Amino acid sequence: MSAFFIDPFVDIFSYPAFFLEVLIGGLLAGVMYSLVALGFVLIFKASGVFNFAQGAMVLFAALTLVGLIDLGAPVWLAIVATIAVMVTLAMSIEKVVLRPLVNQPAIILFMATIGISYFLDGFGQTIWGSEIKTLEVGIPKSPLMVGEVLISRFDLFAGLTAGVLVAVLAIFFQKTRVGRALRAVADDHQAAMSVGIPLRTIWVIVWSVAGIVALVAGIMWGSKLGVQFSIVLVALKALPVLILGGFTSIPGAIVGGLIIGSGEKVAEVFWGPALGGAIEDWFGYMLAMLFLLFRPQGLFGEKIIERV
Amino acid sequence: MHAARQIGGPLLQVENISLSFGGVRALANISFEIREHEVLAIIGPNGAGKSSMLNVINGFYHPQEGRITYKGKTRARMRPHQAAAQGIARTFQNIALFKGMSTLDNIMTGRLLKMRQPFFMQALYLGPAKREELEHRAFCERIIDFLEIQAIRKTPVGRLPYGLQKRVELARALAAEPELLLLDEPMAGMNVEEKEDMCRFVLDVNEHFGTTIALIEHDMGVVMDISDRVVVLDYGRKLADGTPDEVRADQAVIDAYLGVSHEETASAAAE
Amino acid sequence: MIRKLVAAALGTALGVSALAAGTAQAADPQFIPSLVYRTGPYAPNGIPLANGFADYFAMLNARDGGIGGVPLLVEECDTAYNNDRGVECYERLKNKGPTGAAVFNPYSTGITYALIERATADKIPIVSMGYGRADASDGRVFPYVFTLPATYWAQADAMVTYIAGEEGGFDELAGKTIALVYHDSAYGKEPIATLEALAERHDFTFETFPVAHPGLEQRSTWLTIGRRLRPDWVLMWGWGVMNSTAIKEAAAVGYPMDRFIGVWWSGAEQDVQPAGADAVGYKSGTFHGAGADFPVHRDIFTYVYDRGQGATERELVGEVLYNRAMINAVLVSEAIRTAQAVYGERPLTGEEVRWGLENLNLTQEKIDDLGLAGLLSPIGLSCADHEGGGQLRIQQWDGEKWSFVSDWIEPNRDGFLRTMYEGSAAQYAAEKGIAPRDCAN
Amino acid sequence: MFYREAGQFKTSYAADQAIFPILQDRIFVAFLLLVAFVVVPVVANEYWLSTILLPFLVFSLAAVGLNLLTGYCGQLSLGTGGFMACGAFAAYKLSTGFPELNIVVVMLASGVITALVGVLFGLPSLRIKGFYLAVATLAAQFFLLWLFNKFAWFTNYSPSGVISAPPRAVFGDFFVTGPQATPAGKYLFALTLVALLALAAKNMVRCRVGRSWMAIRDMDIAAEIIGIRPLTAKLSAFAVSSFYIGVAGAMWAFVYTGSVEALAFQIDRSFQILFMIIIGGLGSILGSFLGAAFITLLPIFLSNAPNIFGLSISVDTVSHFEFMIFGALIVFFLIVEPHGLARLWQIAKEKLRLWPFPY
Repeated sequence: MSAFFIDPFVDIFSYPAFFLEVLIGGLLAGVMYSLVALGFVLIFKASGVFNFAQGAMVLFAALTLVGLIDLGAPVWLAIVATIAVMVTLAMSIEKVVLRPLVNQPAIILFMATIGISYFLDGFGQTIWGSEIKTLEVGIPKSPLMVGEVLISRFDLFAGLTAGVLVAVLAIFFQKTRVGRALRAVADDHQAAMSVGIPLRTIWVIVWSVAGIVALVAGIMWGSKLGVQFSIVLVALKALPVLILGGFTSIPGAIVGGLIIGSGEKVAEVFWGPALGGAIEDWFGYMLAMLFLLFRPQGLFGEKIIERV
Repeated sequence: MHAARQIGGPLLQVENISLSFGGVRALANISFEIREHEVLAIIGPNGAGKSSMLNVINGFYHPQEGRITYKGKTRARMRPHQAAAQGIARTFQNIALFKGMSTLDNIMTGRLLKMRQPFFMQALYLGPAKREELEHRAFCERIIDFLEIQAIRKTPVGRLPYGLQKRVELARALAAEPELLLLDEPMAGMNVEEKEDMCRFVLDVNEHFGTTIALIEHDMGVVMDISDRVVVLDYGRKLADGTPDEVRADQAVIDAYLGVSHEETASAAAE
Repeated sequence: MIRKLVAAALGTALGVSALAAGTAQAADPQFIPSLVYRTGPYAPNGIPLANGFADYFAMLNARDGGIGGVPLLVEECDTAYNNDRGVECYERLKNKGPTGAAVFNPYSTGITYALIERATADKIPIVSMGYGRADASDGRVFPYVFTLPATYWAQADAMVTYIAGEEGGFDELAGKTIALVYHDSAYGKEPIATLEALAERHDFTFETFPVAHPGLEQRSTWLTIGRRLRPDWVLMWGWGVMNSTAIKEAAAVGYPMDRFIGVWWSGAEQDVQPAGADAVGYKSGTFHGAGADFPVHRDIFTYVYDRGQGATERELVGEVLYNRAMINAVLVSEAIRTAQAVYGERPLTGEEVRWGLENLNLTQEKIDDLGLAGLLSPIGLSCADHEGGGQLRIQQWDGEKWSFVSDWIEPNRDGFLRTMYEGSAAQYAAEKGIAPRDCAN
Repeated sequence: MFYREAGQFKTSYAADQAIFPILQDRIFVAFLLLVAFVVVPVVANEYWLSTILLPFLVFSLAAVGLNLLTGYCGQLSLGTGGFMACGAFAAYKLSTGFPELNIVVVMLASGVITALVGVLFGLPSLRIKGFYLAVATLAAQFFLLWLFNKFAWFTNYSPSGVISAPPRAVFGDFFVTGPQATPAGKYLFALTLVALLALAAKNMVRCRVGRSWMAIRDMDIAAEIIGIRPLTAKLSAFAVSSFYIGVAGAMWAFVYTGSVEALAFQIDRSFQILFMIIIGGLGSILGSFLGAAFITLLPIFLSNAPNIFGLSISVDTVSHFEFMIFGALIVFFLIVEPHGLARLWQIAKEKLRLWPFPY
């Protein structure tokens, strides 16, 4: 009992610098989850589709990028070409999958995105192969010491990227015409259509934006892990972030990431030993679930009002 | 007119009910009673709080103030399924049928509370469970005959036209053999023939089964024809309460219906 | 529509596929199934394994016309490292060829577990080379399972022996701390019992750090190890993406690479290359050498690659995992050769191949003849001993290639590991109601 | 021509309430059962029995279980793998702890244990709905696997964390687990269990309990107002569903593979079973079987296809194509018939009713 209720706190107070390291490491790791969760949020917000293929899109973007770089393209050109590929992908998905399934129940669209996810996994690997590939885009990796506290430069960079990404998305949503249209769609499909915004265009745009977000996530995770099949599994780390933050909230994805990331790292390091370790896999989900019991719509999700 | 039945004492009393949603007052200090075996109409303009009133009676909304006495017992805060268990059934303004199920299954679902066989017997579908199913099937068939919906017995309700859906909803409520039946705009959106049919059903139910009925209706002709008493709500307050003739003569009611007071400002939140 | 889709897909596949190694369809070949995973999360490791296995048999067919004049028919089946697909592959391939499958090499601890009962019932041997159940080394309880040349328990023991050597003797281990970072699965848990026993014997502190599958996130583990516990040595039982992630995270917290030793499944090019410069100095256990400079590779180049029939690119021949599967192929073919000496030069049944495995005796002389000098230590199996007494070495990554940093280490089998094998196997036999064979005669 | 119900009049509600009210259907089902119980064990070879039919049966049972929860009660769950693991480990603990216990009792008891666990993880469904609930059920998935992997007690302290089924017989020496069991014996055991449980499921969904689930699925507020307690309805759906999935997990470990570790029940398994019920048809017992058949057979067909057509394609290309075709087919089916194979079957029957005279 004391191993669970007392020792971890004793530990935290006896090694404050270490606790800080774990906390910061967790927060930054959480940002990496947020990068993936953002893609989910964008699509859910604009089309109500729970896009399970986001993980596959991250892998596909990373594979395409690294494949093009290996073919000899300069990094900037490869990135531009990959963005073009992701936009094409968005257009094909809209045409082949979403359009025929319009007005179907949410679960059918959800299953369709799982289908997309299988297809992309196979397609990406058919073209680019299954070998592990190294992605090097010049992100610093050496650790940084702030006093006694060790911080990973790579993670700082990732956090910065996520911050910039969110800022860009915020500007895109608040200031541009297309962005405002997207917000309108999110609020009310009928209303959006009645002011003359073609829903299909909106879907293509939002899936393209999600594709570009996937590319950013793919660059970060690819640099961290090497580009390989396992990258699709990071989607599973993003899901608790998604429900904690609320399916429809961009700030929710970031705050959710920070909470899940720091929560699971602190839990693993200080409470893991009492439970036998490797608890971070489910800890995020449990945390998110308990949280939902008190707030069923997530941290920033829209409140659900029931009426007859 | 209703010679066969005997209007009795109060079945349900509503006293000083107030209900608000986040500062918006939907019902203010409302009191009235529903007497045994009568047909009571609740009328009022849009946003008057009629549906909220029904929601309070069957436990879906919990009023901040006031109390409800049902069959002589003052009711504490309760859940809708408890209200159903005590014999209150209802239909809805926007049809709330189970769209994935057939007409028959919808009606059988209404009869759920009367079914007692334990879960295991149902899984085995043996002896008592099978007998129970068939007994209740027979009962539901009587309702089907009564409401003249034999032909759509096995049709998924999602495919039925609006008028028939309303009828199936009534059938589902009747299947529970309720003592108090709440009907929320049973004739809304119907043409004249359909309305006539529905009126006939409502009166027949009242007469044959002695069911107490409280209904919300906009069509004044219908209301005045079929109800024993009328309660008029406006903007969350009670304006009047009495027989159709008394209500018709009430000045406040006339004002409200002519729209001279505050009808435009009535909040839609309560509906 | 389905048919059209499939047909279209097959048409495309036909167009792009140039890889398929069309093995000679001569009369009465020896059928050798090859369970591979060229796809799925572990494909980066599975691909070189599959290639090494395929190339050696292709070389035997091309150079010698098979074994003892019997051509070898190899068929791959992709398991994607997935247990039920592994079982499906097994069932599909076990009756192929004139005499059925000679031997199965599942390349997955999970699939090995799933096949043990089936293969025993079907009388087909399983060679789980450097994976699977360590206690299957007891041939009396597991007549059809082989663990040559060494088990995880032997690996763990050899690692501790190596550490003792570095520290200046077993006495110096007292008071030291050794941490184990492991894949939280059947595979990763294998060495724990051995290391616990050794910790007690040599009085060092032993700490375990499970990493949840698939091992993408190890920040908390490595912060604890690198910043807090600071153990003297870290051992790792990792697999796939977990390995390179661990190396990077270890570097990120400043843990010295030369005190970080992985199991042989954490010591391939695929594990260190993604970590880049971080991995320089990282060590791993192994039971064979790396590189393509051995005589056997010369034959593979001459008879397979020069004829354009190689399974991969020339430069990738000689990678750690390539060599490992190639050695697996050597062991299988030598077992077949051994059995042919008794049963005649014809396709053999699984049961006959099992006899060949139990009587396999690779002396140093024979190893030299096979062109494997320096690549492998001598092995000799018996009815009771299915491990064969293989020796182990430690290798180190210098940023370019793996090279040995220790001599061959003899795991402490007699009186230690062997007792543990027998104890564990006896428990299995009791649970399963198996009467162990009598190996006395 | 042959599939006519004309002239078949129902004279009692009992006849009308039957599972197969039409004579031809009854004949067809009787024929199917005859083939499944008598012809298949004699004719099918070991490969078919142990790598196609056994997993098909196990998957069907799990799919029926998930369909009760998701298809009938509308609660989307991604925790199927975790519940299967729960059944598998419960069966292992029961059969090794009480060796004299009959294997049938072990199977059912492990289902009951899983049902209890299912109720526990179903509790959030009272507050959480839709995709939020789906993601929350992943908590069950990850937590349960971690639990079985972590605590050696569940595996009887086996050093590796792998459990393997002890040999057990239904009666006499009719072994259905362990090395003595023949594929045909295992198949018959699984078939009997699955057929009976499927019948029970069918009975449940046409009785009170099934109607209360469907009412919750179609409109939970209305259901509550007509007297259905959401607590009872949702939790009973979680319990029954988990019971089925638990028995399926126990059969997976004991009858199909013979030995498993917790990792065999990863999240992929949950998705696989979800696919089955969506492809097969949500809210259909028959659909669960059709979906299971489709998802089990498709990959096997795809990976055997090159051999069947005499093509020689490298295995990785085949596997990648398998992924692509599998994904494409799922999308294709969802577009063509979002209500799944069961609906296609129904439409085919309606066509057949008129054949050869078109409208």
